Parts: sequence; C-alpha cells; structure tokens
Amino acid sequence: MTPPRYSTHDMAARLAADIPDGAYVNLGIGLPVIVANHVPEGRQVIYHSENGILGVSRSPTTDEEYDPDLINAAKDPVTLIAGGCYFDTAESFAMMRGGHLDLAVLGAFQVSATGDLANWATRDATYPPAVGGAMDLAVGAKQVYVLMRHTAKDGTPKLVETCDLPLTGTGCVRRVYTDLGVFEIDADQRCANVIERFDGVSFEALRAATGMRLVE
Amino acid sequence: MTPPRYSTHDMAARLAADIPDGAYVNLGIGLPVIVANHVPEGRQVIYHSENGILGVSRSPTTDEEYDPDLINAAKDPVTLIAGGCYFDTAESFAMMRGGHLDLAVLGAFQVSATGDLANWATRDATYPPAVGGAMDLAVGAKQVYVLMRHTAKDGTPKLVETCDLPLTGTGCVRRVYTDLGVFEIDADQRCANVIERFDGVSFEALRAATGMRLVE
Amino acid sequence: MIDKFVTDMASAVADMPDGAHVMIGGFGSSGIPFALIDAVCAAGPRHLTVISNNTGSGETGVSALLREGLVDKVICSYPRSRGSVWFERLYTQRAIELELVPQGTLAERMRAAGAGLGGFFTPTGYGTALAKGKETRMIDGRGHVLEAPLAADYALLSAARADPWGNLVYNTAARNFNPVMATAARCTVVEVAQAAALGALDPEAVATPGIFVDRVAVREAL
Amino acid sequence: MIDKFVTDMASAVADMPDGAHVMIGGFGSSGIPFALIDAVCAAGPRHLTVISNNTGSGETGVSALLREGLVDKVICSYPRSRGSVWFERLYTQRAIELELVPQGTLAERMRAAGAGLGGFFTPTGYGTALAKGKETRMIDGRGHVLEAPLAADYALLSAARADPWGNLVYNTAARNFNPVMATAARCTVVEVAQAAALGALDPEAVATPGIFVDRVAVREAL
Repeated sequence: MTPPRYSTHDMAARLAADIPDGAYVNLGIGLPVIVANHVPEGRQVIYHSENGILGVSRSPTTDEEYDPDLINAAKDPVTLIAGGCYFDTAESFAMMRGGHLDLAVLGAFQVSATGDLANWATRDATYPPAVGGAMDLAVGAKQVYVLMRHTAKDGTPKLVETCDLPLTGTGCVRRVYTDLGVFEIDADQRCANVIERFDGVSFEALRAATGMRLVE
Repeated sequence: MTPPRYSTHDMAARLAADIPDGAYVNLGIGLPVIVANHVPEGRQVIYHSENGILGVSRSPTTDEEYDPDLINAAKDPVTLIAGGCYFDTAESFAMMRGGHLDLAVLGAFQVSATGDLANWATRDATYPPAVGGAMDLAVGAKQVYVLMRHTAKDGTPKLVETCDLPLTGTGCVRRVYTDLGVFEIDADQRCANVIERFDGVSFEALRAATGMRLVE
Repeated sequence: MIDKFVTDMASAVADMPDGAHVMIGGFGSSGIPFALIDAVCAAGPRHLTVISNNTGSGETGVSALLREGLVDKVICSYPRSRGSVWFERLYTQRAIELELVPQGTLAERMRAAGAGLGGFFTPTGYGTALAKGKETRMIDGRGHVLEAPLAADYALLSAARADPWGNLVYNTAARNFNPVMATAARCTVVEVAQAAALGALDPEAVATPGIFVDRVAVREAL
Repeated sequence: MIDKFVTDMASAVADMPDGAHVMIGGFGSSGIPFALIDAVCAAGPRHLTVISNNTGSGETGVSALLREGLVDKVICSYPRSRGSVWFERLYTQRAIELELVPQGTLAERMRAAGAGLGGFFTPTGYGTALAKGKETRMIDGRGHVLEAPLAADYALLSAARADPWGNLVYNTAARNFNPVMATAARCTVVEVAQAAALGALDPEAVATPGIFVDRVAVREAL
C-alpha cells in the first residue's frame, strides 16, 4: 500500500513550526522558499538572500513597490522589510560561511547517513552544472535543514546510506523534513532518528521508502 | 667639512614635487605628514588614512568643523575633503595591501641596498614595540618612498648595506629622500643611484655619510 | 583635476584587447552593466574570459557576448538561469570552457586579489568535486580547501550614481558582485544611471570608494 | 519581537567570565566603547585577553582595564600611543603579555574568523620578526605568511545609532575596527549614542547589519 503523503505546503508548514522566533534564515531556491508562507503568527523571522539582502519580504504588489534591482536568490522581485539592509556578495557569503545564519533550509537530491548532502549536480553531463551558493550554505549555517520529497520521482529513496550523486557538502545536514515525516541524522550511528511519522505512515512503509537505517 | 643639510621642509618639498597629479597617497606618521603642506599648486592628491578615510584634509579650524571621531593615523583631528569617504579597518588595509595606493611615504631608521626597510623597532627591549600599519604599507603601496634624515643623531649612516634593526619589509623601498639628496635603490646591483645631490653636497661627503654603495 | 568620467560607453572599453579577462558585475538581471556589454559587443575583442556569477539571459548581458562568439571561457557559479540559452547551446556543443566556482568562493577569491592576499582556506567545497586537485588541510578538525586569488584585466560594473572621483553608490540589491569586482581588476569601468557632483554623495553610504574605479560612463536616459 | 536593546551598560556585560577574550573597537580615542569598558571595570572579570588596536590613553578606555589589573594579555598593533602609561608600566614590569600583530593582519584575522575562513596568506610581515615561527610560502614569486583567524568571546563596540535589530551606523572615522570585530565575536555588545526606530536607518548606509549584533545599550546623555 502506498503510504499517504503530505503536500508541499504541509511539509513546509511542519518545518516552519520548528523555526524559532528571531531566527536569521536562508531559504533555498525551490521548495524551501514556500516555508516563509507558513511561519506561525507572531513569530519574527529575518530572511537572508545570498545576493546581499537581510530582511527579504514579500513580492511587490504595486508599481511603486517594484524595484527591478531588488530580487531574491531565485531572481524574483521582492521588497525589503523595515529593519532590512543591503550589502555586497563578499559580505553576504561572509555571513553565510561565518556561521551567522541560524538556519539554512535546502532542497536535496540525496542525504546520506552521515549528513552528506547532494543537491547541485545530476548525472547529465551535457547539461551545464550550476552550484550557486549551495556549498557555502551547506558548510556555513548553524543548522542545515533539508526539505524534500521522501523519494525521487521514480520511487528510489533520497535518504541513502551513501550519496552517489556529486556532494554539496559533507556531514552538514542535521534534519530532514519530507512528505512522510521528520528525521534527525545521527552521523555517529549512521542512521536517521525518526522525530515524527506523519499520520497514516507506518514504520514499515517508511523503511521501504528509505535507503538508510531508521531508528524510532 | 660637514655638508650643508636641507631642512625637513626642504626635504618634504623635494619629495612633494615628485608626487603626480591625481595620486592616492598615504603619508606615514612623523616627518612624512609634512609632505602634504608642500604639494605644488594645482596638483590634486587624495590622502588615505589607515583608520578608514580617503580624502583626509587639513585640521579643523572652527568648533563646527571639529569632530572628535574624525582623526588621522597620528590621532590628530582632521577634516574630510569633498569627495572623501569612510570605511572600516579591514577595507582600509585591503586598499593598502592590495596595491591600490599609488604611493606610501614612510619614515625609516634604516634602508638597505636591497630596499629592505627598518622603521618600527629599536633595540630597547624594555620599551613596548609598536608596528601599526607600517608593515602593510611597506608591502602594499605601488611605490614606497622613504623620507628621512641621511644619518642618525649620532652620525651613523641610515642608508646601509644590510639593516641590523628589525625589518618592516624586504625589498620594498624604491626611493629615499634625505637632507642630502634623492636616491633610487637598485636592488639587483645592491646600490643606490644618486638621482640628485643637493646644492653644496659633494659626492665624497655623500659617500662618507652613506653605508651602501652609491652610483652617480 | 581628477575626473574619471569618459564621454561614452564605447570609449570606456575601446582598449580592451583580445584575450582579456573581464569581470562583469550583477546577479540575475540586477546590477548588470548592459550598456558597457553592448559597447564590448560593438568593439568585438575575441577570446575573452568572462568572470561573472551568471551567464546572462535571453539576448542581453553576458548572453550577448556569448552569442557574438567573443568568449572562450566562463568562470561563474550559476550558468543555468532562466533563459541562459546561449550558454547552454555553446556548452552542449563543447564550444566554451566552464570553470564552476561556489558563489562565496568566487566572491572571496576576488576579494583576496583586491586585498593583496595570496590565498585562503575555506571549508566550502571540501570533499566535493569542486575541490578536486586543490590543496586541502584540516584546520580545527574541519576540512578546508586552499583557494587562490582571482584578478582580472577589466571589471565592467553598474552602479546608481558616481562622482568625478569614481565614488559609487548602488540601488538596493544591485550591489551584489559590483563592489568586490571593483577591487580586483586592473581597470575598473563603471556605467551609472546618474552623475553626481563631488561632495554630493553621502560619505557614509559610498559602497565603492573611488580609489577602486578608473572610468565612469553615464547611461543615456531611455 | 526582536529587540536587542538592554537596559544599561552593566547588564550588557554582566555575564563576562574570568579569562574571556574581548575585542574592543576603536582607534586612538575614536570609536572606543568607553561606557562598556567602565561597566566591565565595575564588574571586574579577571585574566582577560584584550584584542584592540591600541592600549588606551590616560585613565580611560583600555587603560582603565589595565589599571584595574583585569588583563593578562593584549593582542594589538600599536601599544605605544600618547599617554599609554598603564600599558608601558605593566609591560616594563613584565606584568602583561603582548602579542604584536601588524594592523592589517589584525583586521584581516578578525575578518577571517567572522567570514568562516580557516586562514590566509599575506605578504605583510614576511621576512620580519613578526613572522617568526609562522608557516611561509612563495606565491607568484613573493613571500607570504600564513595567518590564522582571530575570534573572541565578546566584542565591545561603539556606534552612532542602532535600531532594535542591532543594525548600526557610525560617525565618520569611528568605524575603524568596530564593523570587523562585530563579525568575529560570539557575543557582540554595542554602545550607541542614540537609539533609532526600526526602519529609521538608511538601509544603504548600515555598516554593520544586525545579524552580527547581540546586545545594544544606549549611552546616557552627558
């Protein structure tokens, strides 16, 4: 039986619930940016964008708000929150690499039992590889959470014993949020501790969809 | 016969005459700062101060101009010229070390025949040593000119074959301006080429006051 | 008197030789020196190495240089933006060389060149394919990669306003790579939307001090 | 809601333990956190390592910490300013340890710590006594010294204005070491002349983004 799966919004909301008040957070391109829409009321989060913004806010809604220079890492137009500021790329990555961000939320192709992350290159050699700021975020943020579907489109597990795709960083992932549950990587034990199994997902179903040892 | 000697103002004026229009210049503490008073009319020079100023101008003359935070490397109050700007120490020394200053004018205890510079530490071990920005200027500026008395107070030469005082930098000095003349260090030939002997200074008198080979 | 303004975009880049290494500021379409790039396309130097975060989009910016066949090699972090068709075409034809550098390492290598440093150890990329062949070292129990400074012959930049000494202020997120590239090139050329009088820029808000700038050209009003 | 303002100088430094490594901003008497230093003197943690460009002058600033006997070691570039009598006294009595670092290397070591780098090669100091015992390397024909990052437990800084998120603007040359130290300490504490409302600071002129700041205390009006 196919286990029930959470929607991307459910997954994003589950991760958002774990972001502490006052945190400085970088949300990766793709799935992770959705997290911003699900942060609980009354919790203040300051979003960092690698191109040189602290205090990224919502998309512009009027012509007056629209500034073609003011874009986020995904190159989409955004606005600045009161208390936000600008800086250049060298300083932006000093912030990232220097451990000043409380949390980076990244997408992933694979996460290994020792917290290795593969999220930048596929096996298609004709397609140009692109890394952007992923490797800097992987090594730099105080915590790296991965938000991803539990399995690839073809059903193969993305939580794996060892990554066989090119690595973004080694031993950097702490937690993984998927459409089946929440997992904490234990690199010493080479396993993932199951923090939460979503409603209707049996441990057996989870194990069948996972390529590394699970501990509950 | 003691050769006639130029005053500090004569020496500073001689060096100032060689600063090109539009140059970015750092003047060291002590003798070198006098150079600013002698730059020929119509020549624009932008002065850098290591604590984070480009466009250092004269001392404040009114209460309104006086800003206790606005000091130069010697910790004396200054003003900012129109077109000047501020930055922090890390950027200031990036400028210095990165070869962006056209000229640094430094004082010296000794300069060697290979252009080594000694200007930061004496032999007195009880007195705390202090280096400040001297080593960064020595390696960083496009040109390093030394402005110094030709001999020490006790008459010993300061242009020497090899420095015996602690070095500030190796092979960094290009020109030396003293109260007897102007000299260009030729590190390959291990000598100083005499660019100019001041009026009334014989080559013999120069040689007697100099500890390295002179070529005229 | 110091006056770094030049008459037009063409004269700002007229001396760029074949084989030049050229940094191009911007991220996505923000802070890109479109007018200077057009002037380079018109002048037509060949065998360029372009150092930029992205490879342009559509027919403008870095894409235009690629389309004109002026570029042998690209050093960048993210050559795969929406509409980077010209880069993809050349790349799949193996007609262009790519040196892929993590974005933070790219910026930091430029800063090292501009700041006169001989190289630095960074944890970024350790244990990955992008560290292949590079010297590594464990520092405080953590793997690091030794990265070399990255300089260029020219930097082509975009800013909001400049004064005659080349002091620059930017608009919002258009800074990105522009200030760090300004420090790392032998000849830094900037296009600005507007000229400012000497003393008109707030000295506390100058993000690129004029010492890093060689030439400034003002964009024509649209 | 994020609010980094604390009630007074005393509470801003109350948790500083014996043996702490403390960066102190300023150059000469510009940009020195005099009020925070007074609060440390009153709290009296001992065996401190102070990292600062100078060693104070007269009876205030770093001099006060030295006079109170709270400091075991100083890491600085220029301990010999006019009126640094307390440092000279302790130094000649061999009652204090001195690590002398070229000013640019001092700032760059802090930047490396703040920017998460493992170290850097610099030509500064090569062939001098200050490179003694350090790894060296020829890079492009030039001698370089490998320098390590320099972090601290606390940074005590001074700025002109701060908002509740800890964004800082400075006055003229009072920036000096303050912005780079802000990045390099586990706990960055700032005294400011004036508090600003959120959104009141020009986002283009913020020299220290609030992410680097933990606590802000407003100086009492004189």
